[in-house]
Amino acid sequence: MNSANEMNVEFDSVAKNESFARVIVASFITSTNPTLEEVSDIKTAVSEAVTNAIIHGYEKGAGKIWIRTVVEDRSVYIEVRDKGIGIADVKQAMEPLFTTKPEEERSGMGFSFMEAFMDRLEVESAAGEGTVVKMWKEIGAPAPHYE
Amino acid sequence: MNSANEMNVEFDSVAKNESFARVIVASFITSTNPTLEEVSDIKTAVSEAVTNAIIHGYEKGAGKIWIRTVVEDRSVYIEVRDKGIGIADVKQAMEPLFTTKPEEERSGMGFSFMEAFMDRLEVESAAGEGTVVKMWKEIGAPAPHYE
Amino acid sequence: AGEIKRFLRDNGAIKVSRILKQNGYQISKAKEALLHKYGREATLDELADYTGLCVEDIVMATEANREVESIQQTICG
Ligand SMILES: Nc1ncnc2c1ncn2[C@@H]1O[C@H](COP(=O)(O)OP(=O)(O)O)[C@@H](O)[C@H]1O
Ligand SMILES: Nc1ncnc2c1ncn2[C@@H]1O[C@H](COP(=O)(O)OP(=O)(O)O)[C@@H](O)[C@H]1O
Ligand SMILES: [Mg+2]
Ligand SMILES: [Mg+2]
Repeated sequence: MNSANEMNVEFDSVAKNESFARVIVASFITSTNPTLEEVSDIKTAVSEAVTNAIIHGYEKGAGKIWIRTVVEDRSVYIEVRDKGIGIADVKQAMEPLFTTKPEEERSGMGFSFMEAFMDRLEVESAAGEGTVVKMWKEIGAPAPHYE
Repeated sequence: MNSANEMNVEFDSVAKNESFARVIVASFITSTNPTLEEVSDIKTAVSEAVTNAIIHGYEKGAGKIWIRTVVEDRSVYIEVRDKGIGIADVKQAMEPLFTTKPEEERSGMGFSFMEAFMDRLEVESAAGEGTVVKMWKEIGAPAPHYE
Repeated sequence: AGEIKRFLRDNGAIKVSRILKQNGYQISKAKEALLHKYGREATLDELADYTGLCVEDIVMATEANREVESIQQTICG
């Protein structure tokens, strides 16, 4: 049971697949025996990343989204990937409250949530090249302290 | 909501992923508004196909399994694919009670269950070429009559 | 506020496996009640309406309980 377990899923960039994305990640990581809070943290992070791919990456047009998840013991690694428009300035995009779609009531807090709810976050992107969001979380670690 | 929705998933050929395979297919098809019976029929069929890939296709060794699911209105299409040892005589393999692993308490009823619980079943395989199991089911159709 | 935080924290320590079991029990009761009411199997949407759970949680809960069932069968058999 100690060897890594990996899954890759590809699905259409449509809003109704957001809940599907949350469930598949949640069910794939059940072997880590998480608490409700840990699963909810991971689902929130996945939701934010998938929503970004749909709304920003493909601007609500057709496209594919890929999620890769690797579980080893109680370590969870999640990658959310799109081949959409990409991000020219990743550092700026990751700043709290920064959004390029203020007209859609976007909060600009997506990346901040991913950072808060996961242990580690990395974003790889360039204009026209699509985006990869990489997230790590250790299940069973002492709960982080949110202010 | 009427356009087709498609997902593809790849995962490791290990027993603990059987449950994962059932959940992802079940959660992907929720848009067809099935009954729990219909969900359970589909899960059983997916289980049998995935178990076959693990036990027969890869003979419990390492390998990847792919599931493709397409939903359009209330029609469900599921494909379970492996690149394992394949089946030399597909017609014989599909006969009720036929099994090449009687020593493992296999019932030889896997393909018969897939046929009974789904509306249509097709198996493509050849020795050394891996196996593709294709299954169709219409949700909301009058319940079939099992003898 | 300290109280609420402690409540949330305690609540957060609940294992998902336990919630799924509880939901599974609620779903099977709902299934029976709706079968009685409509004279046919309820759809996922109807079960979600009746229980207040989302369809994804229903799917996960029924899977979790399937596992419990099969473990019990192995022990008894
Ligand atoms: N997958 C993506 N593809 C293209 N741009 C993205 C993607 N994800 C995020 N962005 C950019 O980063 C910004 C910040 O993202 P986020 O913190 O989630 O806030 P919000 O989604 O509310 O705008 C977005 O407004 C967008 O410009
Ligand atoms: N994915 C597969 N790869 C190789 N052989 C397979 C595969 N699926 C089924 N078979 C062959 O078909 C036979 C019948 O399958 P099945 O009806 O599920 O019965 P059982 O699994 O109980 O043997 C198996 O015993 C095996 O020889
Ligand atoms: Mg966002
Ligand atoms: Mg079988």
